[in-house]
Amino acid sequence: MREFALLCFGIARDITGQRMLQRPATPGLTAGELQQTLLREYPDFQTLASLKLAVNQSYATEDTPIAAGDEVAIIPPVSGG
Amino acid sequence: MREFALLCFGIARDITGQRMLQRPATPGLTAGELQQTLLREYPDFQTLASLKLAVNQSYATEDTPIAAGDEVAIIPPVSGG
Amino acid sequence: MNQERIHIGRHRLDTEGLQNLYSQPQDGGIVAFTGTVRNATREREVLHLDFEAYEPMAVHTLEQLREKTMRKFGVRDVVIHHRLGRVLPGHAAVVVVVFSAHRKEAFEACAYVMDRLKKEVPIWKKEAFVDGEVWVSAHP
Amino acid sequence: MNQERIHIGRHRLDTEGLQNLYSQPQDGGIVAFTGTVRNATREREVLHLDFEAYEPMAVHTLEQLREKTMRKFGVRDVVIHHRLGRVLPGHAAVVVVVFSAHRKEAFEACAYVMDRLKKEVPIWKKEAFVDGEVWVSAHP
Repeated sequence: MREFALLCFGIARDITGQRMLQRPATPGLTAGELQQTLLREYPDFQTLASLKLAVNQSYATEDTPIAAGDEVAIIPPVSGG
Repeated sequence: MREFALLCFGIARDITGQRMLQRPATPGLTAGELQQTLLREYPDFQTLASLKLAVNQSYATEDTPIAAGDEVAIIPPVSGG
Repeated sequence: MNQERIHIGRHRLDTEGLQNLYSQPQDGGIVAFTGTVRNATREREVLHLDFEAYEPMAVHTLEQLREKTMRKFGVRDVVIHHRLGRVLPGHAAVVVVVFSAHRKEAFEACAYVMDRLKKEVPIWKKEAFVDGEVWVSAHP
Repeated sequence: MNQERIHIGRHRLDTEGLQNLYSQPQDGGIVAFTGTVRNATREREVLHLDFEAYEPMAVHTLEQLREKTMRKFGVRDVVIHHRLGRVLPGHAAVVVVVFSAHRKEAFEACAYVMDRLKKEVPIWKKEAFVDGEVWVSAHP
């Protein structure tokens, strides 16, 4: 099965222990489903003030599809400035 | 009779033709009365967007008394900045 | 650069110098307003501005405005420098710098200083065009 | 100083340099926000901040924010520079400069950029104290 890259920034990198994960691109996968999976696999994500995903460098909604070769990123609460 | 100094700034200097006038400090003179006198003597003041007086470097009200030796200033519309 | 917190004078203004001089490590945000002379007013070319002030009263009024602003918005420090004399287009006529722990108050305080300065402080400017001069805001 | 209008990187920030580089004679007001690292958070001493970004997305998000701000407030130009890596207390982490014919819009636009930047742009900071480190805002 083909894969997509999952980038981990800020506290997400501490929680997963990785800068980048390769994950299987299951057919019909959406950002909403991936988010639910991550919350189950890494319960520490449930303690964050918010959790978003970006797909190909844009914020995703629940329905945003994820396909093989996509660049997906875990966006914990941002704190620039 | 003793006098007070009347400073003229900005367009007030153009209207009176002077940087400073010496005016008689008539007994009981107020800023309101001086303002009326100036509007009569120099009708061009009536064309301004506003006209204020300062007595001893503070904005005056109608009732502010003016005495001999005071420093009075004509304050046409300010436009700093 | 003049190093007073309130200053009116003929020297060129230096926003960055004031920021560096007065910033403190407890500040989180610095908002600096630089008012520059525009090269046109209602599409008429401006050659230069001439500023004059009732200097002692203007300094006094600015000092009161500075203190009121610090109290009203809870900002740590406020610096206000205004230029006098001839100022050419593109050059700064006024600089207001506000130092604060928090940015919202810094923005509000800086905007407030400019609003009040333009209404209260005895400073006047005359705009010079190719075909004449005008005391700004004098007439309705 | 990096001369792009939108930049994220490790070099020191230069508010004045950006102001001078991008100001135009038709501007009447320049509002510059400089966000500096405070030496304390809730009375705990801060040793330094470490900034990281999802760089391509952060640049892209800032470019969109710049364009939206210029449209929304009618300001002439907006410059946003953000530092990455380690930044010590007293040093600037972010600079936003807004150039405009009129000051009210410049203040509003500059405050708007900072509000949106703090909510939307994928940049993160970790605060280092004597006894540990914290990702800022991560937890409720």
